[in-house]
Amino acid sequence: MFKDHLKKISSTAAAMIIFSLLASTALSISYFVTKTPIEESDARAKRIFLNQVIPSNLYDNNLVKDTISVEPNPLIGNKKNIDIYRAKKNNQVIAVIIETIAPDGYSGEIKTLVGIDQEDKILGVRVITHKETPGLGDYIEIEKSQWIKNFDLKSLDKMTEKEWAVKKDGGDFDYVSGATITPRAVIKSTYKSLLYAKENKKRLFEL
Amino acid sequence: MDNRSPYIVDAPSVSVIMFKVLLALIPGIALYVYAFGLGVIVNITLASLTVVLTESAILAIRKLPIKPFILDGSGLVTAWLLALSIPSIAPWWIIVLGTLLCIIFGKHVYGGLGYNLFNPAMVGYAILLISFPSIMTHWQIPTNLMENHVEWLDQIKIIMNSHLLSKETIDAMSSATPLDYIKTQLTLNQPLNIIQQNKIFGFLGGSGLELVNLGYLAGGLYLLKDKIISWHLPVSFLTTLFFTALIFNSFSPDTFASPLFHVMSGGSILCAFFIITDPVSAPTTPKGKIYFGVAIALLVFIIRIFGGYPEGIAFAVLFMNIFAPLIDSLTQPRIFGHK
Amino acid sequence: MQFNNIFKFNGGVHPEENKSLSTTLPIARLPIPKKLVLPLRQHVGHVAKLKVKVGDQVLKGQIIAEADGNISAAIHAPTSGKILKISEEIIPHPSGLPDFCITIESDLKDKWIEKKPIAWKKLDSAALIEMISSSGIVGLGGAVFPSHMKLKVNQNQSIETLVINAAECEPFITCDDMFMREKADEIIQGTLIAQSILHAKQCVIGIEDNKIEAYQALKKAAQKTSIEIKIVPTLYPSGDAKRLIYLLMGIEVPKEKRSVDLGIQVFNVATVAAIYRYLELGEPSISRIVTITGNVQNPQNYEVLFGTPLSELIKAAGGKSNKTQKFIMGGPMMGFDLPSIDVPVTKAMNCVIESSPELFPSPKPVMPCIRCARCADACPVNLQPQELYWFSKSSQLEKAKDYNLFDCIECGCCTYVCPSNIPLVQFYRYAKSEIIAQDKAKEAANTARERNESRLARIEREKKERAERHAQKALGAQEKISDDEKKSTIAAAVERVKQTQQENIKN
Amino acid sequence: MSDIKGIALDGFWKQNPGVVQLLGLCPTLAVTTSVINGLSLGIATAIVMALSNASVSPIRKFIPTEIRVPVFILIIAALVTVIDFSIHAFIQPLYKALGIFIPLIVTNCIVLARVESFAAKNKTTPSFFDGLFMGLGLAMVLTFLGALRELFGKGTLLSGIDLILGPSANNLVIHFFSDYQGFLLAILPPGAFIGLACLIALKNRIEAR
Amino acid sequence: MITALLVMIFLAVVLGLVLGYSAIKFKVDGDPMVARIDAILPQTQCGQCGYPGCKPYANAIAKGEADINQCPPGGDAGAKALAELMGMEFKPLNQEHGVQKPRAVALIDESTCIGCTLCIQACPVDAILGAAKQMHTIIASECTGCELCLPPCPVDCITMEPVLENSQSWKWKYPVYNIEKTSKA
Repeated sequence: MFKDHLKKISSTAAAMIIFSLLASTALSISYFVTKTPIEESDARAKRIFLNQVIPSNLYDNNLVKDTISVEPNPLIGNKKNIDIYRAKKNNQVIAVIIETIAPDGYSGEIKTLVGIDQEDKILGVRVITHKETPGLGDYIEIEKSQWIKNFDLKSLDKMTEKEWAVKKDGGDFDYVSGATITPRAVIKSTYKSLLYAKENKKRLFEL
Repeated sequence: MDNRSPYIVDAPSVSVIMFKVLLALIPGIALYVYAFGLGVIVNITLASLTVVLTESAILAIRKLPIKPFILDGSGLVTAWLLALSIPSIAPWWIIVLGTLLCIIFGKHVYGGLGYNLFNPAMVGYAILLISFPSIMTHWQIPTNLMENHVEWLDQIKIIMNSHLLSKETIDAMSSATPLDYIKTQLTLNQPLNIIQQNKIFGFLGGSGLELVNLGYLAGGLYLLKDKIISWHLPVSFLTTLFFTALIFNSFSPDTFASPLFHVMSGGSILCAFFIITDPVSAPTTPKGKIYFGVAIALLVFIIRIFGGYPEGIAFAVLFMNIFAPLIDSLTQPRIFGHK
Repeated sequence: MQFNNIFKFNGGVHPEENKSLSTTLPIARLPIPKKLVLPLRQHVGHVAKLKVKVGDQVLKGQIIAEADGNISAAIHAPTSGKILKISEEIIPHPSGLPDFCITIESDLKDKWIEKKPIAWKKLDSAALIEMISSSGIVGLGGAVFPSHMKLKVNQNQSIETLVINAAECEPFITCDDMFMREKADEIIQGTLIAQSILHAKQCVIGIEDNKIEAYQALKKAAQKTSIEIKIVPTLYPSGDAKRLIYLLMGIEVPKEKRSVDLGIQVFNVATVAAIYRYLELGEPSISRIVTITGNVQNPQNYEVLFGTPLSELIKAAGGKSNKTQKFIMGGPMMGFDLPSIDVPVTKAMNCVIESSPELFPSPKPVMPCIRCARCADACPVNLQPQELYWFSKSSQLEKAKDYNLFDCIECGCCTYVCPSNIPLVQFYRYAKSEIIAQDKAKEAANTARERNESRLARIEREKKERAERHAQKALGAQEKISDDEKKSTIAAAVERVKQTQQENIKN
Repeated sequence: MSDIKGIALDGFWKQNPGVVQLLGLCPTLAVTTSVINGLSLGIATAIVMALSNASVSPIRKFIPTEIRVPVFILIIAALVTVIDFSIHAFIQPLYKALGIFIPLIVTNCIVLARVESFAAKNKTTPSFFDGLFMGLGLAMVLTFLGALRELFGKGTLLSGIDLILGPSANNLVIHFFSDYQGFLLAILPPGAFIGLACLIALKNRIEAR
Repeated sequence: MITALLVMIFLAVVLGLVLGYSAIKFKVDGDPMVARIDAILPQTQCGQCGYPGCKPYANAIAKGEADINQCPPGGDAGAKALAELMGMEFKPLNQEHGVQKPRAVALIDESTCIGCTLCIQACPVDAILGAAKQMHTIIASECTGCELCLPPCPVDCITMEPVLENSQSWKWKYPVYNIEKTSKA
């Protein structure tokens, strides 16, 4: 009796082992086959995204790989070290891409990428993630509206601090009526990241 | 042979009940017109027309008699409640679409009068709010606060042709509701007493809105007196809302509005007497009604303070509607002769 | 009016009373009809056993059918005459179906059999109950439960309180009211007899506050007794025994228990008077007071012999009126349509209402239930009629049972207040009778299954025995066969039996 | 041949996974915000189903009954991972759009249901076609639901086609209204439930005739 | 890579052992389904379904050998209840096995009966009383109306009497108040 049971139990176990070995083999093969293409396509995707913030014709380095790590700073709202991408042309840093966090969105944090050149001018801003009300606050996405392009080429020296606000508050930025919290948050965080870039110019832009 | 005892009845018909509810809404509507102009009347008219036409069409499709079901008045109650829930300057198609949604998705997909799981008006309202958040948060400011005087004809024009108006014009005559305003200003770390200095606040709730709410209150008391609704729902809802707000307010008066403000602003009064008292989608046992009212009040408070929307009545009511059958089955009263 | 020590139950309704219609004239006596039809089943329990055959001459008060077992009641000839036939006749029942009846052709002499009053004071309760069991007395309030059974008390029970039900809460009905006004003495006497048989320590009469004259008559008659008369507010259905007990004493009779278990027994006023008449005067139960009211010329109460065709009563009240559509037996809350005006007056018939469209308008269109719970507010049993309706309507009978359908007393309060005009009680009646029928069918199926199984077992056993006998015989023929072979033969036989069994199953 | 026809009829209509069996509701509801999303996840699922049915069927007699479910899951999971890798490697934008839902095909009940109820009892060829047609049936529902939601929600069709065919395909996107407000509900999760309910109702309605 | 493989193998061993063990440990004996099906069947024991009684038919249904619509006394309602229990689609009663008839009980014409006991042997519920060469009687309350006693009777003295409704067995009917009807009235 006991022997029968043992036999049955061990046979099921053996079958399981055989099938899992087969599956593992299949997985290993496909893993090795797709490994390089996956890496390439991931890098390509990241580059495409970063190119929205800094046009690709401005730099000649491998943007995805060329980063420096910075510590937490209230101006960019990060809570742990993050990487800042640096765009170089002829071995000169011409612009950086900073990931900033606006903590005061309508329903939580808004993460953006801000591209800033060495003259404290914004090259481009894109939203990475947000939780704003669909249809109300989500016009900060490039897929939904062109609003985010308002930031292009804006800089600290051409505008007073007061102008870094929505029109309703006497500022320079357009907004969708009824939803002012979201643009306010993005404007504020972008403004602060400019301040950050200015303060840390040496570190960010020197090799 | 028709062995149908009892042979005598003494009850107001469904129509009478529903028309009394409509009657009870009139003081609130009158004050609405007084404070905000005729926009709401346009909306009510549009909603009523839509409801009659749509419901007739659906009843015809379903091969049901049209007259008794139109005259039962339940469709009109839904239409009026929806019209009172949306901003009075919303474009005309909002109320028409909303009423359509109420009648189709709130009522007839479940089988029509008496079978709907959810409060039909709130179904329509929630769909509108989710789908058109921008329009649904543009509330008209009371006429006496407007910088340029608005004739009633202008209001109709706005409702009928809102897409022709510039954003500035709309902004000039609309604002967030007091609840919404508090919520957004609080995120900017403003203390409450500064926030409430804005002109849109009145002595109890929102300027103008508090008057309308008093009108609803009068209508609600009439319904209570006439035994159209039972006391359990409004009392449990309002006291829970009041005391929850009181507790939070006493801990931190700078971030939590006063209990009276919570009761007198937003749709609290309308909700207490007209929305949660919809018999079809609410529990039927006395105890169940109390639990229902308490739960909705807590949810409303939670959504108002912590949620993504400034007002939580529609979602709270819809959410609790799901539980109404469960509440009913758990709160069966003790039967005569049972332990 | 002040109500002292009254315990109000939840719910209840107060329909328009319409009682004054039939209280203007005193109780009249209906002349003896030519023909009387007496159904054998006029009570709860077993059908009475026939004691006469066609052609027999009977005297007034003679037993013509006797009680069959304990829960049953005798039937007496209401007047003297000849047994005309014993056949199926239409009876006053909501089904409109016929049942077995004795038809007596009266000789108009109305000759009494020898009346034998009983010296009840000298007899003990057991003997009295035995005697009352042949009195034919049943609950005259409408429940028609054999009265002697209610007077019988088990050893482990003792009756504390005797409640006399004088509430008569249904609109239109005034038979008890008029009876109390005119025969208060008989009622009080009967009450005292019942109290002494039951050895009840106290006795309360509960009467609604709309019967002041009756109250005063009772009060006067009860002056020198310890009987307490309590006035209860007029509210339907306070005449329901369990409701009345609660009103008077604040005691709820638990589910599946009877009031007797709590030491309370309830009798209707007319029932105790009938007991009095039987014991003191020797008159069995052969007549009752019937209210005829509604759309009749002369609404009035009549003393009517059982078996009298309803048409006689209608004639006495002025005949059928123009707009009369139908006749209702009982009150407007719990009554039912009579299948014909030829039905006989029975022990259960307390009231007949001629119905006209003005009196009882035809029902308004039925709308869907909006769950307003007015019915739940009106339910005197605290049920949830809207849920019961939902389950009954969709034939979810188990669910209906779970929601205590069988606690429903079918008083009709829920339907009375329904804004959607839903015939709620009809649905409960349907569900109840469906459940009962299904339970009966289930029981029958179970019996059939058991009988089938025992039959199969028997056949198998017989087969086995036969096989063993065969094996035994084979054994006897070949004595030299070794033990091993014996075993194998038996095994083979058993195997064969098994095989045949299997084949049987396969077939 | 008629056998395969019957299988196809089952997959597309009679036993359609999306509107009859109501299996695989998670992707049905979650990814159908546009035609392209619905169609591509549908096709991915169909491929997994065809392959898993085809690979389980020939070895069905060697799998002990006690462990058949884990073995099926193992096979399905391996196939899904392979597909996940491939999409990630070669159609990166689509991989981003469909996100977690590709690995989640493993948990899609319809895949296991077909393996268990069909492939484990039938020969390889019919099993392959069963998986394929069931998958395509699901893909059909996903596409239809996606179209419905996209049309009502955004007023477009085929938006996001560039994810698959590259940016040049952008002019294939059909815009129905020039100035459409957008009916957000259709795009949001509740819209998926309502849309699916309408599809089921429609199917039952046609069936009832 | 090696770790991944080891994890897979470890999982395979554990799963295989656990499942193999539970297959032995939690083996289900008997079939409670049969009893539940049998409870739905009307217990007429008439054999019209093609099986020698209700229990064998229940067995066959549980095994999937018989269809759910072969019981004429159960009728469509019975088939519906069975379909619900089995999670199958409802099928109307298969007419090949007979049609549903109103309930009836057998009645022996006692003047014709010759006392052959053939009907007694045929009765599945022992509802016929009598002995050889003596008159037989049917216990009406036990008769299921299966009609199995009809064919064996050599003198055709058994008839089926339909059970009629009387005031005791009468049921309240389902109230039908159609809104269309009443609104016109």
